Amino acid sequence: MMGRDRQVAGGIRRRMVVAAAMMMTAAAAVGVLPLSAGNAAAQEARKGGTLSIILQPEPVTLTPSTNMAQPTQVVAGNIFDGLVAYDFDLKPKPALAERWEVAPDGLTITFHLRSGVKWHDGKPFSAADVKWSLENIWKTIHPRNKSLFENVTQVDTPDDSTVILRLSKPSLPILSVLNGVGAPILPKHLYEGTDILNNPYNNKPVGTGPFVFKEWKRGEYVELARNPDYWEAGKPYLDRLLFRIIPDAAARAAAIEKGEIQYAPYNPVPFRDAERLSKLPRLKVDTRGYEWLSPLLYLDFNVENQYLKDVRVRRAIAHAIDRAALAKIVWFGYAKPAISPVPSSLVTFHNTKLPQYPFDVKKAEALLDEAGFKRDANGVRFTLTHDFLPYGDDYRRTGEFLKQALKRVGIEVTIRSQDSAAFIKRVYVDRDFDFAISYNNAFPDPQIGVVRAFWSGWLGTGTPWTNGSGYRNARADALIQEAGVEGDPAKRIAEFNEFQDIVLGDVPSLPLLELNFFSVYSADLQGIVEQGDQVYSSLKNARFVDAPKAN
Amino acid sequence: MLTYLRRSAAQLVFVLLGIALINFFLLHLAPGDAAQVLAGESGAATPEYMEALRRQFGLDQPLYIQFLRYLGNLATFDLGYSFRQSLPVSELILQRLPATLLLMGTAIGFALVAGCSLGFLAARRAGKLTDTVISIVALLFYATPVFWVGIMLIVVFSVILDWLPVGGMTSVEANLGGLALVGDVALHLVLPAVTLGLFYLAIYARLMRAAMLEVYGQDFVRTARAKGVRLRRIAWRHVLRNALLPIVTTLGVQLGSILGGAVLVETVFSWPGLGRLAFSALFQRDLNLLLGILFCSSVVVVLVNIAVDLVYTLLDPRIELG
Amino acid sequence: MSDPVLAVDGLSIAFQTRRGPLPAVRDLSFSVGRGEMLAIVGESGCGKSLTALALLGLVPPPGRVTGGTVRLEGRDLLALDEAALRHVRGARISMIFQEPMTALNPVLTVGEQIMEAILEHEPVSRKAARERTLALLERVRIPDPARRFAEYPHRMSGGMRQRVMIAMALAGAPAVLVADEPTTALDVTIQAQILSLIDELRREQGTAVVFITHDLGVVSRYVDRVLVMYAGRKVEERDTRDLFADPFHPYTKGLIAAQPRGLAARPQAGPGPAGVARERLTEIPGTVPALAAMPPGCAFAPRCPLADDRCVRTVPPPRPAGSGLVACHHAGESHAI
Amino acid sequence: MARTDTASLPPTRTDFRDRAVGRLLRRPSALVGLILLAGILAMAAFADVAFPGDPLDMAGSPLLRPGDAAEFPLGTDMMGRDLASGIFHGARVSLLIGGVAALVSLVIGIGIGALSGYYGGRVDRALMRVTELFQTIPPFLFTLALVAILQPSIATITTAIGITSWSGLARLVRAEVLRLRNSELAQASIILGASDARIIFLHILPNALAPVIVSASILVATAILTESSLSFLGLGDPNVVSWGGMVGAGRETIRTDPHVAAIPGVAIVIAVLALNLLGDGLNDVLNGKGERR
Repeated sequence: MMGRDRQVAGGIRRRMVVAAAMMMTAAAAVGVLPLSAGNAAAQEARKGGTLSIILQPEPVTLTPSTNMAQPTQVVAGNIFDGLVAYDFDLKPKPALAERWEVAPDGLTITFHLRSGVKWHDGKPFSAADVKWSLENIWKTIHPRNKSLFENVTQVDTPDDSTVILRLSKPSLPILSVLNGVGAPILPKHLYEGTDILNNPYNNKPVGTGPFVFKEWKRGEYVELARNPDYWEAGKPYLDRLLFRIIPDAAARAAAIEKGEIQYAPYNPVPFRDAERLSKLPRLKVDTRGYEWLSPLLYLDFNVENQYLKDVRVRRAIAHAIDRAALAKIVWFGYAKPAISPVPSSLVTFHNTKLPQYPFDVKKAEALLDEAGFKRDANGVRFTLTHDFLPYGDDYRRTGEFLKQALKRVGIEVTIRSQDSAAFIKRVYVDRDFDFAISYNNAFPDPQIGVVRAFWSGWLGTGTPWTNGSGYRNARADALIQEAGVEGDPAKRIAEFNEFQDIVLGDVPSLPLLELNFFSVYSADLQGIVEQGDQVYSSLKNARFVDAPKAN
Repeated sequence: MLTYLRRSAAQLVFVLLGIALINFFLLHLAPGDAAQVLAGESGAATPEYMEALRRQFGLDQPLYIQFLRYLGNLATFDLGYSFRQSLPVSELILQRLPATLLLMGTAIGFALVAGCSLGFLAARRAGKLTDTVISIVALLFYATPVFWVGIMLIVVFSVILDWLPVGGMTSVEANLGGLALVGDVALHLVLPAVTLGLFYLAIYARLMRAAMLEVYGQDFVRTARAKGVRLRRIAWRHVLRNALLPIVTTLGVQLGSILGGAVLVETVFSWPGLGRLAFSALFQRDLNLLLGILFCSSVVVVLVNIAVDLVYTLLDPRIELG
Repeated sequence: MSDPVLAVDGLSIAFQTRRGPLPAVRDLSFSVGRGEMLAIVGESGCGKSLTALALLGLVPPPGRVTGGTVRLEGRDLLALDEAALRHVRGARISMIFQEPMTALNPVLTVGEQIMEAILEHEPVSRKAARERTLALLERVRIPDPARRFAEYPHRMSGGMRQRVMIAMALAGAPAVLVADEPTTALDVTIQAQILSLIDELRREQGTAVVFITHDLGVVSRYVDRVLVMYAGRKVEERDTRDLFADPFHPYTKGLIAAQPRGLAARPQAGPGPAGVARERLTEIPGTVPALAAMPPGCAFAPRCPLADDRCVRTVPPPRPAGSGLVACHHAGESHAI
Repeated sequence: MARTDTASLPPTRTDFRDRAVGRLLRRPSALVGLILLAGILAMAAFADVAFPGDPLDMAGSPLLRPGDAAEFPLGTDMMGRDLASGIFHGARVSLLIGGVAALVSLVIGIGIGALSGYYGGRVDRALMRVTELFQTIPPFLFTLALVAILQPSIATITTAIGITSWSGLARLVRAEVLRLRNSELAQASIILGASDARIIFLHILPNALAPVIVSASILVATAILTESSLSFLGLGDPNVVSWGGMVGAGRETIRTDPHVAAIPGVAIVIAVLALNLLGDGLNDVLNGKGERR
């Protein structure tokens, strides 16, 4: 069985070596020294080859300007470079920007761009592209960045390789979103004066990244090819990236297992299968590369609900949930209990001295009794309807877990199932729900992904993933506003600490788990996970390791 | 013939109107719209962004205007634009249609040939072991959920035996062309077509057996025997042809259901067909696309039914189109 | 009578049931000579059609021949296997059925169906078979045979279809033709035409005909001999003239009395398909006993005005009487009635 | 129709006088179907006795295999729920979904078929057009759309399956009614001035019952299958245990712990099989096909 697999893999690899050789012959014309196939095989890591990657679900568009959905970003990260990239500690490192300076008052940010970078269509990349993108995308239609960049009053480009942002008030989180998908830079020459939402290049993107868009066959695959003119010499290693769309989880597991797929980010298979695949010597399961996202699973209480408006009831529910068991049983250990809305991966902002709700059924019952909701003859205090995020069975099972947990303290839960359109409308638009599971990416700064769940300014706008609970707290609102324009990092930390203390005391929204996404990839790949925003970044460092073989 | 065609055309128009009406309003009853889905998937959104989306999708118009506009487009054979996918609906459908037709055609072909053969065999050996085995196997295929069969086939034939690919339609990474590509697609086609076909195989086998036995009981079979025709020839020439008639009728009726089954099979096997496209369009509230697909599938169903009627007249001289 | 072409001896047929065999035809013997026409007459359920099918080895399950011989030109058909039997059917003995609509395959042209009867038995070319088929169609007086050859059965009238059936039966020039109620489903005028066609063909070709019918009147003009069956047994077998002139068995008498016009072949007796409504003999009270409830003695006893103790207890054996046989304890006295 | 006397003579008349039930019980396949179905019904009836308590309760450690623990004879699923308890309680829900969906179908199908066949003419044409429409839209896709729009719950799933699966039945009933409307009995009632409803309900429908009963058994079976397919696509009701839902929940562990999906899958296969065997038997008996061998 194993032997057979190896042979098949060998067959594919032989084809890839031939393809690589042809590619290099072509590359010779543009000045790259061709290596013979024999020499390449002798190297430990070699150039060339096609990497098949799982893409799930099928993206809506391939340009990250308006769509923050995961599949779009996973592909786009290979096509578009950001000004910076983020290491595992979420510190920015140079990409299109070689250097940058933030003025001490936080009101000026200067980027020094790499020179000689070209768009995939051959046109030179310049500061004008950055300026145009900031003004027309980051500040306007980008779903997440608008508030971060709204204080940028002016963008100066003294020369082609310098961009200066001038702000009316400081906005420190800007430095946390400057990668290729957080602040995408689009080619001005292809977008200027067009309807950005409907620009045809949204689906055949032109970037500066290590891979060039070749084809998107809907329902089947997206194909990218090596960018021979990439600014980082010698990279990327791979000739081709094939993002294959495989909707069924069992089929994805089978494809990975068989070696038809060599890289699969973003929880491609059920946890139980991940456990199984991780034991295969040919495969690796890795939870690194998602640090930039910091996903948090939480429970939104509708604070207008007749029972849930009582903070004691919300606290009781918090005590009734065994988050460690939830992480273990439902999430198979690919999660850890969350104690704050600011995930622990945001080391600077995460506060450990906060009100806590340890698993304590007695305390929960006592709180409910105290709130006046006694058990009736059937042992039921009251009934709630639960809406789970319709993003798959893990969320459904989380709902089922909550149902059973709350039953133990006398709260009867009916689970309501619906698709995502209905869920969003119910929770964020109609607010016709009792309590719901949801998840948000926190990103490196609470300003980006955390505060939106608590700021009352979002109420009434019907915007997804914002303040679902209907929470209003003047002090919390004020802290959010202040931290947004605070130029002093230490002060910001203090403000966020107070914010965490308030919202965790009121628990309009209960942090449940910090999720660990995982990727599965073939053991003969190197350089697959190199940085903290890897899944949204490029595979320029990825390469096959050649196990020397007789054929 | 002319009246027949005219009637078919009238039927087609009625069916299409009905589908447009039912689906348009039904789908508008659905909570949430495409802008919300898109915003939801984005992981973040601003009210301004959502407003822009709605304007772009035409969702800011009153419902009846949206409907009239849609009908108007249809009249000019314009299926509209999928804002979500940023492509014209007709282009999206045309991209996927060949895959679906290939899958459905192969599955039906397989089901027909194998099902009728098994039914034929069972009827000729009625009451014997062969018949019992065939009948039981057919019932089992019939009773087993399609998706379950699909997953099991993948596990056995792709993962364990490693004979066939797990899913998809081509080995994209291999860059095949010409005859090699045809062979490659054929390899990818085997499992999904068999999975989809097995259920219908069971139906046809059962139907064929019953029809054959029914025909065997008819007077003209006795006549044929009385004139000394060989049993084998009776089976092939006299019984088979008459027994095919109900099969052909069923085929026409079931076509719609096969497309429904394709949703499951295409999902399990990552087959890039219309069924899956319709499924995702439904959840993404991509109404233009969903309507377009339902439309096209209805057109296909009606067209195939016309073809079935024509085949019927060939098989049964008693029937005349009119 | 010279050597009979078809000799049936002691034929017994039973239905196999869970509770054991139920005899439907018992100990039936008769023979037909070359060019002779024998009518087997009886009410519905008396076993006559079953007998007809048995002559070709076509008794349908759960029926089964349980005894006796059927000798066609000296060969016992019941001893032949299916393959050998097939060569006899349609070649040496053939059959026409009551319902010409359902007896023809609706999806094949009549020409094909007749040709099949030739091609299945003789190594002739399709062309030759076609020519012979056209001749046969001409023979059974189907106008414009070349056009009719390519016609489907549903385009033809009942009489025309029955002619096709006859042509098909004659294709192999058989020694014996079994006609199972061939005219029952037809209009009276057509009935007469078909009857005289059969009569004419047997005279020309010397084919022996076994004519099954429930309607004595229909056949009286054409047949040479009549065999009356009741509840699976032969009750009387006589030359036609004798039988009509002087029926011995009370059942035969009842049958003859049931004819609207007595002896003669019925003239035009009104429109519409005859037969069905008349199948039950209203002149004789009661009905044929069920197979499972067959009385131990004479099966006719429960309906017979002459029945006595003996009739109820023992089955009357057939004995010679006039030009044939009769099976009745009271056959001698019957004249007295 | 006139027949040769052999055709009318066979044993039906003399031998098998027994009622349909007796004949049904004598066919091995129908008998097996009946026994299986009775077993499933018994499981549904005694679920509370055999497995008191909530089948959704996370009673044991997750993913026990059958035989791992005595108190969980069939093992547990990902959430530690008792599979045996699920199978028993699920029998209720699955049969309920199957039965009610079939009932909805029957009501619509018989209604439309009867009206269409009885009144003919314009009513017939209009109703048949609607029927054609429902036959043209892929039924499963339609069911999916309805469930997605109405949001999955046991009630919406059942209704949606019922609404989308009546078209074949309507055609069948229409054909029967057409045939029976011209029967002597119905014609006599018309002459006697009986109301349409009376004629339809008293004289026509009872005589069209045989094929309807047969279709009903198949409809129940198909509904159970459809529910499992919906669950597979994630459109099940999470508040109740149904076999389809259990298969759906087990599909994630189909490679590692196949029993979680296989056990309810087998239950579905058995139920569908039983209903089909029964339907086949009923078909033969009610259509007077007698013993065919």
